[in-house]
Amino acid sequence: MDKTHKWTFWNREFNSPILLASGTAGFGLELMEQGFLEGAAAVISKATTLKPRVGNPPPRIIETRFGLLNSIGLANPGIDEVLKTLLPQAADLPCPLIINVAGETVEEFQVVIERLEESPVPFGYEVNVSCPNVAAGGITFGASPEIVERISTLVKRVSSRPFSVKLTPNEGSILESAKAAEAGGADAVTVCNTFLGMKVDWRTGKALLKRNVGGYSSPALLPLTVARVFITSEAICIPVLASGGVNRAEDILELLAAGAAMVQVGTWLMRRPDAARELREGVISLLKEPVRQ
Amino acid sequence: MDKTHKWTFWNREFNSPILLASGTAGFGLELMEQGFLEGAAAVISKATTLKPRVGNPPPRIIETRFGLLNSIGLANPGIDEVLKTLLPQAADLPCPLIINVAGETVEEFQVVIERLEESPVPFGYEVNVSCPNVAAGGITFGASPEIVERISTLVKRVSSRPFSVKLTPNEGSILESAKAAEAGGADAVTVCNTFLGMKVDWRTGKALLKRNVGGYSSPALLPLTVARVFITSEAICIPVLASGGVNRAEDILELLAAGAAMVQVGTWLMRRPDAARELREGVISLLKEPVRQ
Amino acid sequence: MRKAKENRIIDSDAVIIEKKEILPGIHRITFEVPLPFINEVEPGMFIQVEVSHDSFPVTRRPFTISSISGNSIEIIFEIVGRGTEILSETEEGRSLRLLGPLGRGYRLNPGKWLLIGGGLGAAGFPGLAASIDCDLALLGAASRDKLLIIPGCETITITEDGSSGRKGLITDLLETVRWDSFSSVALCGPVPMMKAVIGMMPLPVRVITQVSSEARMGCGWGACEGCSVPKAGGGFLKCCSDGPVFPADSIDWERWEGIH
Amino acid sequence: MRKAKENRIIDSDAVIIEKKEILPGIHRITFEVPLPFINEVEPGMFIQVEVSHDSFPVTRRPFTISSISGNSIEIIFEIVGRGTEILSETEEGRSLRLLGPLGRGYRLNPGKWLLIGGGLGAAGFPGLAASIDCDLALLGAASRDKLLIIPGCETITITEDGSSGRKGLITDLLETVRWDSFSSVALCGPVPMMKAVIGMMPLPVRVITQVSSEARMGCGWGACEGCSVPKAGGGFLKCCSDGPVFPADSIDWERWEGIH
Ligand SMILES: Cc1cc2nc3c(=O)[nH]c(=O)nc-3n(C[C@H](O)[C@H](O)[C@H](O)COP(=O)(O)OP(=O)(O)OC[C@H]3O[C@@H](n4cnc5c(N)ncnc54)[C@H](O)[C@@H]3O)c2cc1C
Ligand SMILES: Cc1cc2nc3c(=O)[nH]c(=O)nc-3n(C[C@H](O)[C@H](O)[C@H](O)COP(=O)(O)OP(=O)(O)OC[C@H]3O[C@@H](n4cnc5c(N)ncnc54)[C@H](O)[C@@H]3O)c2cc1C
Ligand SMILES: Cc1cc2nc3c(=O)[nH]c(=O)nc-3n(C[C@H](O)[C@H](O)[C@H](O)COP(=O)(O)O)c2cc1C
Ligand SMILES: Cc1cc2nc3c(=O)[nH]c(=O)nc-3n(C[C@H](O)[C@H](O)[C@H](O)COP(=O)(O)O)c2cc1C
Ligand code: FES
Ligand code: FES
Repeated sequence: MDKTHKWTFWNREFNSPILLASGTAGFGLELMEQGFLEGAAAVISKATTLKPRVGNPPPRIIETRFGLLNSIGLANPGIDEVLKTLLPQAADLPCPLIINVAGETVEEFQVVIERLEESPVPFGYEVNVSCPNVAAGGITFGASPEIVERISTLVKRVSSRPFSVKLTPNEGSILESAKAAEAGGADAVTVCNTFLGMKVDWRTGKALLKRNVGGYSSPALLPLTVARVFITSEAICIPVLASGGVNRAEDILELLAAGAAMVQVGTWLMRRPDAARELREGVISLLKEPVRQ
Repeated sequence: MDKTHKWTFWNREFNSPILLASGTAGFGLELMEQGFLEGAAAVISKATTLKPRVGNPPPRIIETRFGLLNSIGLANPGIDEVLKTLLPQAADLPCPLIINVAGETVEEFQVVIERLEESPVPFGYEVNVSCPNVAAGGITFGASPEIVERISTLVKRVSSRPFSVKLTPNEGSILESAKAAEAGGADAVTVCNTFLGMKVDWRTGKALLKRNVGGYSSPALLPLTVARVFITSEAICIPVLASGGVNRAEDILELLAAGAAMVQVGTWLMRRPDAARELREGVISLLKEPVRQ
Repeated sequence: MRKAKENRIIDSDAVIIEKKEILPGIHRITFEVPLPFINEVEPGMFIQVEVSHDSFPVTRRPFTISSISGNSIEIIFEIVGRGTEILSETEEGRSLRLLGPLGRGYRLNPGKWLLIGGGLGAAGFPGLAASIDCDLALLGAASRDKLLIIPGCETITITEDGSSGRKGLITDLLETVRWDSFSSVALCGPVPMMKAVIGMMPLPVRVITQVSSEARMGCGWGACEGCSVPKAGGGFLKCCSDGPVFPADSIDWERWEGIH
Repeated sequence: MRKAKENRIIDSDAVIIEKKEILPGIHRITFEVPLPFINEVEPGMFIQVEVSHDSFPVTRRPFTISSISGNSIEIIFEIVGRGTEILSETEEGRSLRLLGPLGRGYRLNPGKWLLIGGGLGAAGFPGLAASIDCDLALLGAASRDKLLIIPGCETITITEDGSSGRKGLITDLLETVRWDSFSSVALCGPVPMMKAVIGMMPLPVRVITQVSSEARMGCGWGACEGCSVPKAGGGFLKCCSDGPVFPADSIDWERWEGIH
């Protein structure tokens, strides 16, 4: 760990190891306006897709006993609107913006990133392969190393900027997918995303989410992220961006020790909009602590 | 849900939906001696392998903030000793015993079950395909539907008793593996097992477990089990035995509502040796409650 | 944080200066808040209360700002689950983190107002009534135990068990309402109740009706897309930053199921 | 639950009748327990305490039964983490669930005993000393603040900072020990300390030495294989049901790292 409290990522030096995770920070605009971006190395945007998506029917957020289920459905205004309205506003952000990209077909990722190249704003991209591959019967892209490699290759071809491939913990092998992303030319992998989860009301027998299953996040999942960050970072040379379960400064240091280059904070940001500042301060002060026996 | 408070599984009727999960109840002997098996429909034994296994170097249990990591390493005395000493003692159990079987090769499962057929004691088997396939470079058997089907077919061939295939949530597709187990002739699937987890001491950079990663269990993982039970039980006709995250009567009812035939309790049994009695009572009293608006 | 450039949102620890069970199971908490906070509050806005000092429950809980004074705000809430239970047990003198004020409140149009509230839907009415010309409030509840009081506003009540006012549902009160005597209507309550009320309104009244909505929330400040309310014409509104108060005709009443 | 057929294990709520910080950071808790429980206790056995009424921490925490009276048992513990912290904060009059008595205690051989304890390793010695002919106790600790008292047993102390007895490590006391005057030795403390002590013992003394071991525990009653202590000749012993007290020569001292 860098004793000078600098973290280098994609050739840039940051005074914080914290990235704000996709889907929990919008495009950073709301946080910027309230001065809540202090302490964040970069913001990762809500998923951007080719066409606008209204998202899933409510409820979209269900709190469980020890975590959160979400079923947002990648709601976003689509690439045209993102380019026209959101990115120009995001030019004022006090930190870089990474655009998270999703698609329903392998080609959609490439097309969206080609379009994003029109804007000077993005610092890089995060390619979310945890979504269902509509062309292949709904199987998650990320479940197949071949498809992960193919998407990485296609994105690499059109992107002048670095990109991370955001892997899924739910299907396939995260290790093989990480290697495939690297082989395809990815500049990082994000490990990982929400876990498939569900809540059923036993009295009615009904699922609380309309689509039955959703993405589950919880501070209790941290050990799952640590394991996956460790396994992937041992096997590949590109940086690993950790995502999942962080709500304390210690969690960030643990993920960095496990092999992460940078650490994302998602769910906890919804609880604490100034999480980046608070957690960064915690990290720095822990690093300054005299070594205990 | 059966209003008479009976649960039928493998042609037997039980007055409880609770199974004691493999690895947390030994062979049921210690619990029997203390009268702690009341409320359990059946006990699932610690993994049994062909040769004795001393297990992994300590520490084998690490408690994390919101869960438990284990690295037992399938420690067991091997099939000879199980047949000679443990099963004869287990003949006195007040409930049926299901023998959990693990192997390092596809054939080992078959051989161990062939041997178990010598004993009159087992009610059935649980085939743990979450362990690494030594012959195939350590990839988990359960990651490949082909191998799951092959193991199921081999076991079916020698087994006069019903068996469940215990799937892994860590690699591959649990849905495809469940279908493969059914295709191979399995009489149930267990969904699922511990999740790959890890804890690192950030001050030293070292993993707390000698093998770095271990199996993570936590009440916070319940929604992950609910989702996987729902997905698999929708797709197959054989019963699904739920395992993961149960520590309340409500959790059992939720898993039954999600599609489970029976529900296992593991980690919580280590906390509460009389968990079966307590949880069964909780289930019955919730079922008796007048329906609320 | 939607209208952030105009509207400053504050996240700070606020001391509970009073906590009172005003009706069985219904509590009122008065928080001391800084002046800049007070200056930003408009009737209908809400706060996100961090009910836990712990990891769980993970998200905050949203509550309408019920009334405002020089240095404090009040919320009125019913215990319905874990978060509200923890909140009801937090002692006077302790502080909790509040994020707010959040969302868009009522357009405070001039002219006479009619308030229609079901149960705790009326929680925001005291603050609203203090800022408008409130001519009449119609309040319905299961029983008198669940009926809030709207100071300074003539109120007609109806209860399901007849323990206060007529016995019946709020819709039973609407038959005799002289709609044309009001220039604004505020409506808040459970979605099935609001649907019934909207169904009975003459069309021109819908246009002058503002609805205070609820949705399960993640962030509360517009970032997570969690708090959807179906929008007339398709798509969704964000309860937290497009609302929670909406013109009645901007909502797709057909698709809206509310919270259950 | 190993010797269950002889030994009844009880899981019941036990009232804390006294809680005292006997040394800085070191607490003693006295639990009221039923007679059948008392009847089963032997020196060196332990209990699994359910420190949480909640889901976390998930497992119980093991503590040696430090002493026994007519209707109560005592534990003495140091705050080292979350579980012991919760325990130290639990108030007198509250009850906690205890599982026990667990494990195999000391073989209470006749003849003179030497007790060698490092830090809280001596926690089990009061109960042991009451059941044997205790001739001498050698106790080492970081400072006098961490030194326990063994009633009714002549005690020589040594501390790292010299605040009680000589300044040094327990091994410094061993040089002058007349090993042949004892027919049993009890040893308990951190593994590195115990390794050093074992290393200085004449071989015949090792054979009469019983070691009280520690391991991270899951169940505490022999079912989970979590609590391994390396066994002389290969494989592992279960701390909870084969031990926690072992003959010194049944342990593979080479492979044993203890808890860190
Ligand atoms: C803008 C807004 C303003 C609100 N103002 C008030 C108020 O002034 N007084 C008041 O009593 N309540 C108000 N609510 C509802 C209040 O937020 C919920 O009752 C509370 O979040 C439930 O938390 P819980 O942990 O106790 O319940 P949980 O245990 O989480 O759930 C119990 C039940 O509460 C309901 N619920 C859960 N989350 C929400 C939510 N985000 N919004 C509404 N209902 C929910 C569901 O029916 C659920 O089944 C408001 C909600 C919103 C969105
Ligand atoms: C048979 C037995 C008898 C014991 N008797 C006593 C006693 O009489 N007095 C006393 O103070 N302590 C005793 N211990 C140790 C005591 O159990 C631990 O200190 C306690 O479990 C730590 O819990 P925690 O939640 O505070 O620590 P955690 O937060 O879980 O961990 C903090 C540190 O405590 C240590 N630790 C964790 N788990 C264990 C464990 N199961 N056993 C030993 N150390 C552990 C580790 O070094 C860890 O890093 C005994 C342990 C065993 C196995
Ligand atoms: C409400 C919500 C919305 C999310 N939306 C997206 C998304 O659009 N794209 C994406 O790649 N990940 C999305 N995620 C996943 C998060 O970015 C993050 O990877 C995950 O929540 C785990 O991290 P956490 O535990 O810090 O929340 C979303 C998560 C939540 C809770
Ligand atoms: C200490 C421990 C040992 C285990 N050993 C085995 C085993 O030998 N074979 C097996 O199939 N599963 C084993 N498991 C997994 C459990 O049977 C169970 O599937 C898992 O812990 C999830 O359920 P839970 O949340 O109720 O613990 C073990 C789990 C624990 C905690
Ligand atoms: S609650 Fe997050 S956008 Fe409204
Ligand atoms: S702690 Fe489970 S076997 Fe010893």
